[in-house]
Amino acid sequence: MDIFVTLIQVLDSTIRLATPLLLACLAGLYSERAGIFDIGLEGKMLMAAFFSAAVAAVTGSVWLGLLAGIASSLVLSGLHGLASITFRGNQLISGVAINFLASGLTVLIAQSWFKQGGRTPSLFGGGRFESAEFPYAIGPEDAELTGQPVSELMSDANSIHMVYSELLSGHSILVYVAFLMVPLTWWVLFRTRFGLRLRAVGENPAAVDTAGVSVVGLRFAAVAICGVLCGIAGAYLATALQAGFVKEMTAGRGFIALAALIFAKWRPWHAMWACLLFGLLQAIALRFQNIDLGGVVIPVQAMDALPYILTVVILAGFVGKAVPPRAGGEPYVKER
Amino acid sequence: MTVPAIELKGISKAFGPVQANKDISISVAPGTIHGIIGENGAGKSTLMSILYGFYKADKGEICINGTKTDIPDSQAAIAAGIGMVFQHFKLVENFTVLENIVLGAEDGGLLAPSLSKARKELKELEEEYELFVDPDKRIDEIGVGMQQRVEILKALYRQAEILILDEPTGVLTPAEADQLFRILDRLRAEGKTIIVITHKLREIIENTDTVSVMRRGQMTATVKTAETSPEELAELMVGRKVLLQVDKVSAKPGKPILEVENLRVFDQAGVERVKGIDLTVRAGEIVGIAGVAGNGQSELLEVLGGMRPGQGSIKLNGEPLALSGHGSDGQARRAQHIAHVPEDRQREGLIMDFHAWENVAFGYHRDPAYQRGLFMDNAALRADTERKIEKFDVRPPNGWLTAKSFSGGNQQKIVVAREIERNPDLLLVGQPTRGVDIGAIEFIHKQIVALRDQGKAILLVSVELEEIFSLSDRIAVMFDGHIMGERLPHETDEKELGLLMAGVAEEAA
Amino acid sequence: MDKMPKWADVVLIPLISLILAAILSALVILAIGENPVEAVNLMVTGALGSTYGWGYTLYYATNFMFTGLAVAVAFHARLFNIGGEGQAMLGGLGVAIVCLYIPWPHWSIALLAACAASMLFGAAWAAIPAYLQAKRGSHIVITTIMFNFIAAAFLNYMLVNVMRPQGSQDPATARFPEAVHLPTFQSMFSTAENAVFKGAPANISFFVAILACFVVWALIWRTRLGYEIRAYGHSETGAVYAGISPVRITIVAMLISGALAGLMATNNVMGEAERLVLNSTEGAGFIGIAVALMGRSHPFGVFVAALLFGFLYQGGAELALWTSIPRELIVVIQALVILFTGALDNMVRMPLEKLFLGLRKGAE
Amino acid sequence: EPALIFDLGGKFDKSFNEAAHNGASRWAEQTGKTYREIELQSEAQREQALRRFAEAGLNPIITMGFAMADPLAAVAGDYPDTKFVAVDVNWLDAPNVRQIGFAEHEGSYLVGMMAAMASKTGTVGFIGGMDIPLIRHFGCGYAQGAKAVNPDINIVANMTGTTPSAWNDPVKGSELTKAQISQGADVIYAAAGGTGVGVLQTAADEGILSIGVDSNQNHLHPGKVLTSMLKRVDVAVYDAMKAGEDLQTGVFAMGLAEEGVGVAMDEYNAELVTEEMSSAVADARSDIINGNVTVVSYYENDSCPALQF
Ligand SMILES: Nc1ncnc2c1ncn2[C@@H]1O[C@H](COP(=O)(O)OP(=O)(O)OP(=O)(O)O)[C@@H](O)[C@H]1O
Ligand SMILES: Nc1ncnc2c1ncn2[C@@H]1O[C@H](COP(=O)(O)OP(=O)(O)OP(=O)(O)O)[C@@H](O)[C@H]1O
Ligand SMILES: [Mg+2]
Ligand SMILES: [Mg+2]
Repeated sequence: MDIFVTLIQVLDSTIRLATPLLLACLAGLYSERAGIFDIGLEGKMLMAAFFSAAVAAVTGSVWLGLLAGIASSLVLSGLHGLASITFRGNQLISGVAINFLASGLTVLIAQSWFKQGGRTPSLFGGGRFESAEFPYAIGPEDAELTGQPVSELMSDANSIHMVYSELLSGHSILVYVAFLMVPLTWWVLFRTRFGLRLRAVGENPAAVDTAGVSVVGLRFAAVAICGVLCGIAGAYLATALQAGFVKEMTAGRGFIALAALIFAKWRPWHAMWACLLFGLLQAIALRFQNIDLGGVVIPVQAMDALPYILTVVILAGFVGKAVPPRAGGEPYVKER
Repeated sequence: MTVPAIELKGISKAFGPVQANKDISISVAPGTIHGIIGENGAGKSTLMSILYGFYKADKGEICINGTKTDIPDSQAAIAAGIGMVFQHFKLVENFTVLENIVLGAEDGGLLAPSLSKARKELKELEEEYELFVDPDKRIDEIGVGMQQRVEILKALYRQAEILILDEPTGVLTPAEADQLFRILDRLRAEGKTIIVITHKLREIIENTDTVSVMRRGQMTATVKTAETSPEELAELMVGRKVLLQVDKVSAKPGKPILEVENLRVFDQAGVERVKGIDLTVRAGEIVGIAGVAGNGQSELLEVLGGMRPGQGSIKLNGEPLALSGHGSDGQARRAQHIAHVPEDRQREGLIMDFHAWENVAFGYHRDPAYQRGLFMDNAALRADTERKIEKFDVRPPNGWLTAKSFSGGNQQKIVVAREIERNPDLLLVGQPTRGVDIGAIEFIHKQIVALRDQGKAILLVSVELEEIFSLSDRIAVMFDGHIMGERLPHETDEKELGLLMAGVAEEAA
Repeated sequence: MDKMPKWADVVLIPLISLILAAILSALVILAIGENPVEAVNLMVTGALGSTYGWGYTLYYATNFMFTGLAVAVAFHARLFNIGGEGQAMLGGLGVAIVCLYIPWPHWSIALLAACAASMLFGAAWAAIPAYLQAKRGSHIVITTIMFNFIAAAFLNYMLVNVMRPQGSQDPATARFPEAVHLPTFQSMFSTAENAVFKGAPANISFFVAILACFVVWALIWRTRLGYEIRAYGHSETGAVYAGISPVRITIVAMLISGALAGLMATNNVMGEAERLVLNSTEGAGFIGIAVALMGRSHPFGVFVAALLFGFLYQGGAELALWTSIPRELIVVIQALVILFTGALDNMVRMPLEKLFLGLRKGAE
Repeated sequence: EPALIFDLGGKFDKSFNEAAHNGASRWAEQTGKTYREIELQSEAQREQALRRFAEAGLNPIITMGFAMADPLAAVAGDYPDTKFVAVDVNWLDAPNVRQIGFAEHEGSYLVGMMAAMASKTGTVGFIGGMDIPLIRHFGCGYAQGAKAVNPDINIVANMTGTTPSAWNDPVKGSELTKAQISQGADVIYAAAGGTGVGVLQTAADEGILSIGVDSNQNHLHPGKVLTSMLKRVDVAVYDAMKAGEDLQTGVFAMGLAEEGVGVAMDEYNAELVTEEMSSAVADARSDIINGNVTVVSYYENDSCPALQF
C-alpha cells in the first residue's frame, strides 16, 4: 500500500509538472506543423506568466489575468509572425530574440510597476486558480470537517477512491484544459479543413498557395494559436501552480517542451505521452534524492541530471529519427 | 471569329533585375491545344504562373472568354476556371491522393464529408477521362506519372475549363506521354482549352493546334502547327540552326570495362529494388538502359556510383570493386576512374548554393591537382572552371554565379563538363537531358558520343526512348529490378521496347 | 546581377537595423523614466571611451567569439548546436585540471596545454550528441539541450564534492598557481609611465580568439574538410553523391564545434577568474547562438557581432554601476538588436532593394 | 559615500541580498544620505565593480556573498585607503577588509528545534536552493537542532537543482514541498532564495508550517510560517554604513551572541509558537552562547553528523 501511495503521489506530481510542458508543446505543435519553428515558447510563457500574475494582482481576478497573459503572449506571437512570415526572417533568430525580450521586459516592467524586484505581489483568493474538487473526492474540505490532514484521510481510503481523489480530482481547471487540448488538437489537425490546410502548409506551402489558400493567413492563424496556448501555460505557472510571478520562473520549460515536441515527432497524442514522461522523470528525481544503494550514495547531482540522461537514452534507444515538417523553418518565398 | 478563351495583353514581369517577361501578348482560341516552346529560362513558366495568379504581373492585362479578369492570386484563377499543372508538382508528399485533391476545395469545415464527396466525384472523373488513380495512396508512394494525374484531377475537380501544363512529359515514359495526350485530346473534345509547355518538338507537332515560341522573355512567333516544321521551330527557339539527330559513327566495342554479376540492391526500407542483374559495358560503346522510372535503374546507377550499398559482384577492368563498406563510396569510385552524371542535378550533382567554380570540383575536391599544401587551390579551381565554361559554352560564362542562378540546361552542362573532363574509364549517366532545351541537348549528346569515340565505356539511364535510341549502341530494358532483354537499336523499335518496359516477357514480345 | 550593391548589403542594412534597435531601446529607457541620451553616453564612454572599457568589452567579446564560432561551424554542417554552454563548462574543467594538477614552468606552455585540454573536453562533451545524431538520428537540438543540464550537474558535483579545496565554502577550485596566470592587456601594453587597460580582464586569449576566427575561416573556406562540411550542410544527398560521409562530417563538425566552445575556458577560467567557479560560462553559450546567427556564420561576422555584444555587456555594466536602471534593460536592448539585425532585416532590405532598383532603372 | 555590491541573485531575492538592501535603505532614510549600489550580472563584474567604486572614491564598499572573497583578495591591496566589507567571508588576510561571518548553523539549529517541536508527524523537511556548501551548512544546523529535540526525528532534505535557476524556480520548490509533505513532513525549512517563495506558498496552501530564511518572512503567510531564521545582514550593512570611513576592519563573527542570527518572533507567528517552544529556544540559545552546546559547522567539518547530503 505504501508503494502504491507513493506511486499515486508521484503520478499526481507528474501531472502538475507535465501540464505547462504539454500546453507549450501543443503550442509548438501548431506552429511547427504550419512550418514556423518556434524556439520562443519559453519567452512567450514567461511573458504570459508575468502579465497574468500582474493583472490578477491588480484586478483581483484570475480570469482577467488569464486574458492578459494570453494577450501578451499573442503580442509576441505577432512579432514572431511579422519577422518570420511577413518579412521572411530567420525563425531561429526571431525565437532567440523573443526569449531575450521576454526575460528582460518582464523584470523591467515588474520593477517599474510593483517595485518588488521584478516580482508581482503574491496572489490570493480570486487572484488564483483554485483546484477543482470533484464530488466525493477527498479534499481540504473533508480535512476541515474531520480535523485530520488530507494525507491521512487519503491513506485510509481505498485505492480507487484514492486515485480518484488524488490523481483525477484536485487540479486546477487549466490542467483539465491542457489535457482536453490533446484530443481537441488531434481532432482539429486530422479531422477538419483547417487542420488539413495547416498540415499542408507546413509540408509544402506552394501546394496550399496554388490550391487557392492564403499561406500567410494560415501561418498567422497557427502562430496565433501557439500564442494562446503559451499564454495559458504561462498563466498556469504563475496563477495556478504558484501565486505570483518570479523572474525567469519558466526555468527552461519552453526548451523541454520543444524537446518533447521533437520526441513526439509532432503528433498530439505522442506529445502528451512525451510531456508526461518528462514530468514523471522530474517527479521521480525530485522525490528520490540521495538514494542509498547499500552504502553507495548516489549523489544528488546525479538524480538531478537523471531526467536529462534518461531523455537522451530513450531518444537514442527507442525513438529514432524525427523528421520535422518538410517546409519547417523555411520562409515561403515565391520570388527569389 | 470566336472570342478567345485566353487573351494576354502586354504582360511584363521582372524578378528584381531580371526581366522574365517583356510585353507579351498572346491569344488562345477555345477548344484548342496551344503549345509554348522556348529555351530554358525563356520565361514560359513565368508567363503561365502569371496567368494562374502565382506571380503578379508588373504590367498588362488578362482577358478570359473576352472579359477582362483580375487574377491577383490562384484563388481568382481557379474561380475564373483556370487550372495549372506545374513543372515541379505542387503536391503534399505525405498526404493521400484524395487529401491533395480536396485541399483548398473542401466544402465545410469538417473533413469527412468533403472527402467522401470528393471520392465520389473522383470516380466519375476517372471514368470520364480514364484517369485512374488510387485515392488512398500517399503521394510519396506513387510514381511521377500518377502524381501528374493527381495534378490534372485536381484541376478538373475544381471544374477548370482552361488547363495549363508546364513541361508535363519531362518525367513521363513514352507510353505515359502518349496516354497524356490522349487525355488532352478528350478534354479538347469537351471544349476545354489547353496550354502545354514543352521542350519536345515532336509533341508540339503531333498534338497542338497552334504554337508560340518564346525567347529571352519575349514572344517571338505564334504559328499554326500545321504550317510549320520542327526545324523551323528549333531555329525560332534557339536563333540558329539545330541538328535534331545525333550523328555518330558506329561503335567499335573493345574489351569489357564494366562487368556486373548478379547484382542485388535493397533500399532503406529493405525492399529489393535490383533483383540480380548481369550486365557488361565495353570500351567504346554506349549501353542504354531503358525502363519506366522506378524499376531499379536509379538504384543500379547509384550502386555503381557508390551512393548506396549492394550485393553481388562488379568488376572494373577486371578488378573487383567493393559493394559495401570501405572502398564503396563515391570517393573510391572516382579514384577507380568512374565518373557519374547523376539523375537529379539539383539534389545530387550540384550544391545549388555553391559558386560554379566550387561545383566544378564537387566530388573531386580531394584531387591533389586542386590542393596546395593544407589548403584547396581555389585559383586552380577557378582557372579550371573558366576553361570548362568556355569549352562547354555555359551561359552566362561567369564562374562566380551560384549554381542555382543558372538555368537547368546550363546547370547540366556544368555537371557534364565536370564528369566528362575527368576522362574516366566508365561514365555513368542518368537522365542527362531532363528538362533541358534542345540547344543544350544537342551539345550534351555530342559530348557523350565524343567520349565514346575516345574508347570509353558509357552506361546511360534514361526514360526518354528517343534519347536511348539516338545515343545507345546497345539497349537493355529494365523492369521490376530485372533486365528483361537486350536489343541493338537498329534491330528494334519503340513498340518492342515499350512492351519490354511494361514487363511483357521476351518470348511473348 | 545583384539586386543592390554589396556595400549596401553588408554595411547599410545592418547599420539601419542597428539604428532602429537603438531608437526602440531609447523609447524603452524613456518609458522607465530615465534619460536615453545620458544612458547611451554612459554606455559608449564606459565601454569604448577608455582602455579600461575596451579591456572589458574585449574580454566579453572573446567569450562570444569562441561560442559564436562554435555555433557557426556546426551551422555550416546544418547542425544546431545549442550545447555550447555545456561544452564551455567542460572546457573549463579541462583547463582547471591542467592548471591545478600539473606544475607548469611558464604560462605560455600552460596556455598551449590548456587550449588542448579545453578543446579536448569540449569536443568530448559534443561527441555523444554528435554520435547519436549521426548514427541513431537522435535530434541534436534535444541532446545538446540535455547535455547542458547534465554538464551543469556534473560540474556542480566536481566542484562541491571533488575539486573544492578543504575548508573552502566556495564551490570553486583553488586559485591557479602564479605560473599559469595569463598576461593581461594591462601587463602587455602598459608602459612604466602609462598604465593602460588597468584592472580589465582582457588577456592574451583575445588573440587566441582572433586566431580561432582565422583558423575557422581557413578551415571552412579553404580546406577540403570545410568544403565537405559546407557541401553536407547544403545538401545531404549531394554529399552522398560526392562520396562525403554524412556520419563522418556530422561527428567531425560537432567535435570542432565543441572544441571551439571549450576553448572559451582559456579566457574566462584561465585568463579572468584564474580558478573554476560554478556557472563560469554565464550563458555565453547561448549568446553564441545569437552571435553566430547575426554574424551569418562567417568568422568575420562572428567577430563583429561578438564585439557588439561585448559592447552591450560592458556598456550595460557601466549603466548598472552609475545609474539605477535595472540590469534587465541590457537584456531588452540585446533582444532588440538581435530582432532587428537578425530576424527583421528584410524589413529594411526590401524597401532598400526597391530603392536601388529604381535608382538603377533611372540611371539606365 | 558608501557603496553596496549585491550578489548575482539581485537585490530583491526576498532573502540575503534583500536584507542588505533593507539595511542600506534604513540607513539612507535615517541619515538622508545616499549610497551607490550595483547588482552584479557576471563573474567578471565582481572585480570590476570593486575597482570602479574604489577609484570613484566610494568608502566603505560593502560586498555580499562568499564569492566576493576571491576578487577582494586581489583588489583590496591596491586600494589601502578604501575600506571594504565582506559579508559571508571570514578567511581573508587583508588589513582593510571588515569580514563578517554569520553563524547560520546556529540560527538554523534553533529553527530546527522549533520545527521538531511543532511537528506532529515526527518528520520535518529542508529545501535548499542550489547544492552548494553554504546551503548544506544551513541544512546541517537545522538537522542538528531537530535531532536535539527528538533524536528519532526523520529529516527529509532536498536541493532544488544544480544550476542558478535553482534559486528562481518556485514551481519546483512547490513540487518538492508536496513531495516532502507526502513523505510526512509537516514543517519545512526553505533556504532557497526565490524558490522558497514557492515552498512557503505551497506549505500554506497545504496547511502545513514553513520556516523562512534570511529576512523575516513570517508576514508572507500569517499564521502559516512558523518562524524565520534571521540572518541580520541588514544590521551588518547598516552598521557598516553608519560607521562610514571609521569602520573597524578585521574578522567579525555574527553568531547568536552578537544577535547576528536568530529566530523571528512577531505578531504573525505568535499563535504558532508555544511557551514551551520559546523557552526551549531561549535555553538552547544561551547554551550555545556559553559553549555548553556546540553546533557542528558543515563548513569546518565538511560533513554533517545529523544529515547526509
Ligand atoms: N521565382 C523566381 N525568382 C526570381 N527570378 C525568377 C524566378 N522564376 C524565374 N525567374 C527568372 O525569370 C526567367 C524566366 O524563368 P522561367 O522559369 O519562366 O523560364 P522557363 O522558360 O520556364 O524555363 P524552363 O524551360 O527552364 O522551364 C529566368 O531566367 C529567371 O531569371
Ligand atoms: N535565385 C535565382 N536568382 C535569379 N535567377 C534564378 C534563381 N534561381 C533560378 N533562376 C533562374 O530561373 C530559371 C529557371 O530556373 P528553374 O529552377 O526553373 O530551372 P529550369 O531551367 O527550369 O530547370 P529544370 O527544368 O530542371 O527545373 C533559370 O533560368 C535560372 O537562371
Ligand atoms: Mg524550368
Ligand atoms: Mg519552366
